[in-house]
Amino acid sequence: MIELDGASQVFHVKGKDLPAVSDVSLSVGAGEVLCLVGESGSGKTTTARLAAGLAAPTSGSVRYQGRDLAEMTRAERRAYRRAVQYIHQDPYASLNPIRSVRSTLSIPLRRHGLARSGAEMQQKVDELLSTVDLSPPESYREKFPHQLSGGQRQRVSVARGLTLSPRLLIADESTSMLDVSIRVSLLNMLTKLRKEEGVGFIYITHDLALAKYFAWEGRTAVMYLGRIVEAGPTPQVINNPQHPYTKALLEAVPEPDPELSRQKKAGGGLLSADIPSLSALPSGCTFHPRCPLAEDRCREIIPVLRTAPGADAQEVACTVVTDPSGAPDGARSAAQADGGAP
Amino acid sequence: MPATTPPPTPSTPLAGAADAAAPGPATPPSEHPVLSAKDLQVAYRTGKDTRVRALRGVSFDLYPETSLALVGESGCGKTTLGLALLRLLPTLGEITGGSITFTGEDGRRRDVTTMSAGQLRRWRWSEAAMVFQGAQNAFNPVLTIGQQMADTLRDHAPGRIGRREILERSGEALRSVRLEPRRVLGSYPHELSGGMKQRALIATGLLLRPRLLVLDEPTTALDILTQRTVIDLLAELREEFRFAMIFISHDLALAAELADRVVTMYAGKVIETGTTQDIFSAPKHPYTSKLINAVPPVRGDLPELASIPGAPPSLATLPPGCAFAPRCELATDACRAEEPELITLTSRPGDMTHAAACLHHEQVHHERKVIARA
Amino acid sequence: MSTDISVPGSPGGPERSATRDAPGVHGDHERTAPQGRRPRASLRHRIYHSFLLRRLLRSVFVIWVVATGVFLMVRLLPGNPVDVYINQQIALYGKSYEQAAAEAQNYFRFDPSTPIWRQYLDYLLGLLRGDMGTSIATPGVTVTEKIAQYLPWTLYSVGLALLISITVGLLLGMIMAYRRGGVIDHAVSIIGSGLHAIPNYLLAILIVVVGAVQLGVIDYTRMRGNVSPGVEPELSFRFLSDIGYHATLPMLTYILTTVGTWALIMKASTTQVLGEDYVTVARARGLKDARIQGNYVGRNALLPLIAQIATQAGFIVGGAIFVEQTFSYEGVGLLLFESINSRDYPTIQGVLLVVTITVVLANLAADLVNAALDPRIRLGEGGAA
Amino acid sequence: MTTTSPPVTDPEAGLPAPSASAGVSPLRRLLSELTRSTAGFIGLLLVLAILAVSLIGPLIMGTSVPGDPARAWEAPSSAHWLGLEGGGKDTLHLLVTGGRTVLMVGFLAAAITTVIAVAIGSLAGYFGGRFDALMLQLTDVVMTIPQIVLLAVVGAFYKLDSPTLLAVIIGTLSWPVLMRSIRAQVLSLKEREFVEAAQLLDVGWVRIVFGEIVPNMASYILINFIIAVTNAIYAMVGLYLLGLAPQRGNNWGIMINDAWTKGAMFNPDAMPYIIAPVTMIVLLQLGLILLTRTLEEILNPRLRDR
Amino acid sequence: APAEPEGGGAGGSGGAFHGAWPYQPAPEGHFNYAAQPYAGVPTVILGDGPYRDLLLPPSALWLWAEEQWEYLIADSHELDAEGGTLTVTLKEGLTWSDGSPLTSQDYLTTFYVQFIQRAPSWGFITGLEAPDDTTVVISFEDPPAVLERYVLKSNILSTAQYGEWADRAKAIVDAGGTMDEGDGEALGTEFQSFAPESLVVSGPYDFDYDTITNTQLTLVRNESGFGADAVTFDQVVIYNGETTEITSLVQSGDVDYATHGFAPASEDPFEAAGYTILRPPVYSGPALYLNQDRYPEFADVRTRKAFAYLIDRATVGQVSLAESGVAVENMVGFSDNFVDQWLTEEVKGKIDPYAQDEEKATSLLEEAGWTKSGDTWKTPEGEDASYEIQFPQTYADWSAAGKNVAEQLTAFGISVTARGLDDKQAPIDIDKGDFEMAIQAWGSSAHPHPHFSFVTDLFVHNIPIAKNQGGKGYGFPLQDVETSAGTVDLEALVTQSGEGLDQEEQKQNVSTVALAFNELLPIIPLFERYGNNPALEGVRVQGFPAEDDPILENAPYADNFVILKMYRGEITPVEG
Ligand SMILES: Nc1ncnc2c1ncn2[C@@H]1O[C@H](COP(=O)(O)OP(=O)(O)OP(=O)(O)O)[C@@H](O)[C@H]1O
Ligand SMILES: Nc1ncnc2c1ncn2[C@@H]1O[C@H](COP(=O)(O)OP(=O)(O)OP(=O)(O)O)[C@@H](O)[C@H]1O
Ligand SMILES: [Mg+2]
Ligand SMILES: [Mg+2]
Repeated sequence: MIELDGASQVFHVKGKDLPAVSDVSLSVGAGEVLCLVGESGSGKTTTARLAAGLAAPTSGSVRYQGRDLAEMTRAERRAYRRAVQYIHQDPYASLNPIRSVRSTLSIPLRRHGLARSGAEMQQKVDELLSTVDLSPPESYREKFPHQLSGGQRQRVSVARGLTLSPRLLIADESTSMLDVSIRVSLLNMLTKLRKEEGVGFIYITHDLALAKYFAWEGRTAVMYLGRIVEAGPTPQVINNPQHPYTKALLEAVPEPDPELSRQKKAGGGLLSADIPSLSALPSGCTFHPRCPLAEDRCREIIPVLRTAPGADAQEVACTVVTDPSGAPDGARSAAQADGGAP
Repeated sequence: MPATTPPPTPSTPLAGAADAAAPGPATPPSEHPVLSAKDLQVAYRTGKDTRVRALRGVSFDLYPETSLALVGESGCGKTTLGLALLRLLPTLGEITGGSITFTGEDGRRRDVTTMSAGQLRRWRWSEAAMVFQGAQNAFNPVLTIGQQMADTLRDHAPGRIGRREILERSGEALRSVRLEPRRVLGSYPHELSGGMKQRALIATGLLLRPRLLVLDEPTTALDILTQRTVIDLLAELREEFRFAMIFISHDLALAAELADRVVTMYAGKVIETGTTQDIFSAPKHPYTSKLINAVPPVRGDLPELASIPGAPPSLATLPPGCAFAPRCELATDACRAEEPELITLTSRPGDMTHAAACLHHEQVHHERKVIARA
Repeated sequence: MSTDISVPGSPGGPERSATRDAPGVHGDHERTAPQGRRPRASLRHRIYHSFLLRRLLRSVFVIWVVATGVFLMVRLLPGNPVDVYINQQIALYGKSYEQAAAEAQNYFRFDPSTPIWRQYLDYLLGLLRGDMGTSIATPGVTVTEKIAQYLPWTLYSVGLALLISITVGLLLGMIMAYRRGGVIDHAVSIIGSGLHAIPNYLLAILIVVVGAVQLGVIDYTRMRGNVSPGVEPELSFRFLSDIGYHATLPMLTYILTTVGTWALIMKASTTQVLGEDYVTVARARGLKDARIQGNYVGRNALLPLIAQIATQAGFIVGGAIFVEQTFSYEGVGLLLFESINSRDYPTIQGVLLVVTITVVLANLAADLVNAALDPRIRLGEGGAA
Repeated sequence: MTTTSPPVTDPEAGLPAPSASAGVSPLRRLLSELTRSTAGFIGLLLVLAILAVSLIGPLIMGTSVPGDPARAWEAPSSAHWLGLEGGGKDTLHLLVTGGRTVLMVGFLAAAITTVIAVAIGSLAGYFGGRFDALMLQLTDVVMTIPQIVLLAVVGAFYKLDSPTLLAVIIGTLSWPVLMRSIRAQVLSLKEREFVEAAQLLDVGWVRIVFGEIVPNMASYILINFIIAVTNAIYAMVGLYLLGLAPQRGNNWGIMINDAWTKGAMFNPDAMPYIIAPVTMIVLLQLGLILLTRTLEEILNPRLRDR
Repeated sequence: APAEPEGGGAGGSGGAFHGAWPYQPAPEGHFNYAAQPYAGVPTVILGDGPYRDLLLPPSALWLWAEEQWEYLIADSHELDAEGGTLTVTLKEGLTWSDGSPLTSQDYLTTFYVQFIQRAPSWGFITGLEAPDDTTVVISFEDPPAVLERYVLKSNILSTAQYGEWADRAKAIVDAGGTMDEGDGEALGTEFQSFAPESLVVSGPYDFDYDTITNTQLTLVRNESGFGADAVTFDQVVIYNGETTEITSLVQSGDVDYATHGFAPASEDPFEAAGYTILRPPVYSGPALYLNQDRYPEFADVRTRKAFAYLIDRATVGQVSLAESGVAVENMVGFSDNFVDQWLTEEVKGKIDPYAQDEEKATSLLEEAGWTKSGDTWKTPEGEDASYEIQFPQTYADWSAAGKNVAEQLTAFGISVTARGLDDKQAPIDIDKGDFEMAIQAWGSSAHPHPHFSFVTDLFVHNIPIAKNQGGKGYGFPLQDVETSAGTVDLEALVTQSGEGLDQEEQKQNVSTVALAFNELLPIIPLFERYGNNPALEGVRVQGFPAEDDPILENAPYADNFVILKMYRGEITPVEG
């Protein structure tokens, strides 16, 4: 349904180029879920914004149902607009404090002519509210955001996203500001939407545990400094991470089990806690300064996504992993290693 | 995880701190608790004569060199408790009852609630330090980190304290949290990243080598990798500096990693307390159990997660009886009639007792339904 | 998470969001923590200096625009000063028109036939040399001389009044914030609002009507003017106390009408800072009260006020036109009023320009002080927010 | 602005708006809060009273004030509570009829200022770019010339034929300050995610700016409107006082000017003629200021005591 | 605390006289007294007021009631109309404050400097001579009636100070040059910027230069000056300020005498504070000007007459100046005070006093084609009558008059709105014809001759002079004027009325113009202003003239009676 093909986004700040997203390709179909993970600053939001059409890529393309966004006609663009919606992180900022729930929901309905009469409007609003588990609708319709809890607000946000019956919802850390228990109910509600209504999802988080839970049936892509460094079906990525960065992320997740967390102490950590600045990217593999596996060649070779030797369904961008033989000019030779099993 | 090639950790303890007597072997738990809260009550004034009872009788003991995690949903009073312990409540908040007893290195016991302003001032930070929830704004934006550390040292020094000594001691503290003193000391807060600020704040907390460190959600605002760095650091520092620690978090997973002991709070009350092992493997309060069930694990099988129905009660209009009753499947009329007290389940020495405030604790069987195998 | 990561794409698309300005001053995001930083001192130096330079250039630009504006405005004003002069001569001395007109020619050396760009060029060149032309109302006296005579009095009275008012106001404000709901808080709030409600010129009138005429407690007649007759300008107690005495009424007016406002602003600002985390942390760190009140609360509470102080300076200089008039205090306000009435165009031009420069300088000073006190500003202009 | 918000579910924490009972219209709520604060109540009363006197008074007493010059400067009496002025006119009558212009100019000028400031400020803030930069430069310049000074010069040289014109000039000269703060507010509001949400819902920029963003500043605009009224009245009365504004008709500013130039203050019988209009203006200003202060306290939770 | 002002308060043995006059201190103000009082460099300190006569006494002052000169530094003068000379003889032994003697040479200096200043006297002077130290002979051509006044009232300057200027002027005069070209123009320009820091005086007082501030200055005795033995005050303190400021000083009893135009409201409190109000005539006042060029209905004499009947002049005067605003009675274009002197009983009999009469006004208007519908009048063109009246805002009395006229006309049904203008701008607008109705001056307070009143009335803001501003003023044509006495050329008549030295002939012309004025009312005089000079008798000063003292007829700005009485030694410090 939505496809990013070699999409890049370069910001210019104070005369410096910041390649926030470089050469990202991904796609999501109806009812599918793609999870983007990565630490802060890795370009997840920027990628999501490209997909949502909130920004145009500086190179590469974004396609909706096969049509490049840049070439769309007005009508197509309208259709696309309605099909892709975004749910923000902050439940306090994402609702207009001066609008009641009803007014928040009815504005897009009216604007797009989806409800003609007042009664129809009422009915639509109530439907939406029940869809997001805000029932009975009467007790929420007239509320203002400040009268709702964070979880409730986030549900209203989702309901607003649903007003135009979208095909794809992009949830950018939409649950990270919520309490654990509320987070779960919201995730469950979104899953229900996906299963029952066939809504596709791009779900963004830096918590792999959440990715695992929400996108178990979908795919997960790990981003680092604007590039996807590993992608594959979620169970594989979580249970059998290939890229050292993915491993580090996994290690970082605290385990709600004292026994597990005590055992976990082993395993490779990162060499440095801080992500490099986008304006001064390391040469070669941008991860090499922090990588426990880094070899000399990593300084020179920019790795590309390849099928991982040990896991067919996963793609990974790491020369050391995809080309363990260690040919100095590995990027080329890595191509030959295609399909090669360990 | 700690970096594989960490900068050299100081091999010597911080010099010069007043109470820097050689860190002896772990004090046996039989000693006096560092901190002992008894029936602590805190209320916030919300109107001319309306109050919110944010803490409704909280008691616990904290023994030297142990760590305790305070967990619970947002608004249950964790921060309030942390602030009350250091008597840092905002003007509208007030300790309305109970006592907080602090035992110093020398064995002197003092009631924090009755200390004078001057005593409090000297006591704070030198004996009990706190790392705040909003670490991002914990530093004065117009002073460098170095200046702020120096302020702390100066105001706690018995006499004048030299520039060299200040530099040395703050440098050491920063190195202990893996920050490069030369860079950080002269930086303004806005020039540091969130993780660096958090670490600098922890370093500041360690400056005077307090016996007690209270950390209020020290990692909530941090990126996952940074959070990991901080957590690992804390574990190390605890070994090195041997402070007692109260770790406040809504993230149970973090509690599981860092604490010897967990205290679950709900609506201003302690509803369960026990060792980390107790709480995570066999919680005896339905609330704790549900809370754990809402946390997705990253390893192993994929369990089904369930949320707790309903929302926490408003402290202004608490129902009689168990505050959790309206959200609890086990609730009976008895629960709704009277608020249950903590029931000791497993008695252990010191403060390692497992207790839960639930009439139906026997019926709580913690198990996670697996929906997908790893 | 800092909200500055999410840049709303406006309908304009990527172009604008891509060129979005520097991170907010509070950016605690990784990107403001560069890895390979240059040695601190030199970096700071550079940024600071370019900030200074940029700020100076902006001031010069504003002054140039105002100078040009003033030039054009005066040129476009109705009522030709030459006509006025001629008319006066005829009316006062019964001269013939020809006589008067010829005389006017002598006076004004003002040739309306010179092309306007030429006049403008001469004017700008003159300004650069500090030459603002010659007064029409008082031929032979240059505008510079006039302003040199009047401006110091305004700077002195307004400046000192502002200083007193700000000092007292800020102190009161801090006390109010610390003792919210206390007697001082209530009293200053009520009195401050009351005084703030009185426009300064009406307060001046009230002082004269009530204080001088009705109650007779103020010797208004003796207090008029800038100095008493026979008092030489010198650095003596006699002189200083005398000019102090004469400036009392205008200063009283300025102070009374502003001090309450300062107190209230400072109270609000302090109250806000008192709620900041770093103040709680400072208390938790067991810092001494004096240090917290000064370096932690006071300094941060003051920062947002500095720009307002500069703005106020401009406002009071504007108000001087009324107040000086009422008390016959011979400052630029009075000069301006008189020049307006006598259509003394060059002087009006000069006064407008000088007043503007004063305000520009006040703003400049405020910005520099702000930059000195607030390290966050040096990162880049924080915008107008 | 960096807000490191913790996970929150507490519906009461960090609220942007007062948490009064639901369902009541915001205006009624505002009124009830206003009347609950003493200062606000007094302010409201003062403003309403002066409005009533100035708008209804003339209807009862008539707008033209007859005078008997032979009885100039008569002392206050039971027939003429505030005595007579130099033309033998009833001072009280003049006072009652003299408010209209002041109020009209004040409110009209403030309205002009506010409309310009909000329109330009929100558009400049929302769209940024060249227009924004230009407007910033412009305000930079305009703000450095003290408004009163500029007004005095402009007022003296152009025939400010009518109070309306005066209001227009005051209004068009004083928008920059407000425009800047509106712009700043819009800059921060537009970063809020609900704006992006509205963009995603494709509701059009007009609705986004004037339907989503601007209403969020309603209270701020209201407060600034009232402040603009006080400023306009300050400027206007000042100009009247200096004799630089049209001296036709009758209003408090003209009365004060007249009283001052005629030396009314030295005549005990004439005292009401100067004190009365001064009092009216001061009370009006006081009322407006109390109103803004209270509104600020009610509407801006930051100022509320923590 | 204030430094004790050195001028005020205590006073020496001879006490101090406290007067008031607006001036500008240095650097704006200066002491270039050249060509006073008939021309001059503006902003000369005290130069435009009566106090200058204490510093640089003129030859004589005019007694308006007695119609004769009272000599100061002159001993006598003689006008030889046949020979075309005016001879002034000086008193003996006069000296300047720099020690040099005051001689006829100084007269020459003075008049040559007047040439630089284009003083009107040079329209007639053809030669200047100083046969000996005390005699000056001035030759002239076609002298106006007032040449004598020009000469005798000139403040004489010291050659030591102005000699060089005079020499340069003389060179131009001798070469037949003018001030409008070449050397003359250069000299004029140079002279404007001549701002000496002090003045060489010949009178009884000199400035105390060190104590001049923006609020007051002090004149101290010049022992060697003329009249030094006659004047009795050791000091004359002059407070600086316009009416508003001086009002407060009078109120507080700080001023003994002031000539400002005080608001009527101030009079009661002044009297309460112990002042007597002296009311010398000012011989002029405000008149209603109608733009006859723009509005045909105003060009119709019937309309103007109707207005004259309509307006209650007494009320206008009362409102504006209380007792000091006296309704004009004769409506002849000059002061009622001159009427007896200049018009015969017969002529007076022909004067229409325009006593207020609404009926007459109504019928005149209707005759002129005005119609009344309901309460409002329509112009002959059938439009609703609605005008604007402009007046100089800064003159309290005139603006009061303007507002009152507007009210009266509006009450009558002709809507008039009042508009205050800058006092410098108002006359220009009139000259340019840029007005509807206006309040401007009638009469002249500087010269007692009706000629000057007529000039103000008929020339200044009318076609002859307004043309210089490119307009027609109020647009009343002066040639071929139809009167009941036949067609006359008013412009010529007015000019002739001031020419020659034959009073009888002048009276003839004056009568003709006066009657024409009365009949045609080119402008409508409203009231005559009398001074309301507060005088504080018996506190510091005694000897102010009594109410019936004829000297009170002296115009206070021209031949001030207080100055005269100081020279006479009649106004003295209070004893004790
Ligand atoms: N409008 C912008 N202008 C300049 N730089 C930007 C802009 N938006 C994002 N960036 C930079 O691009 C990089 C990627 O940002 P992005 O917001 O996509 O990261 P993220 O993975 O979503 O991080 P987080 O987890 O913190 O939300 C960051 O370094 C950020 O500073
Ligand atoms: N200043 C205050 N005035 C009134 N009530 C307050 C104040 N501060 C906190 N409260 C209330 O006290 C209760 C406990 O708040 P507290 O901040 O201690 O919770 P918490 O457990 O730390 O929550 P979180 O996880 O969100 O930090 C909440 O209901 C809150 O609304
Ligand atoms: Mg993001
Ligand atoms: Mg908390």
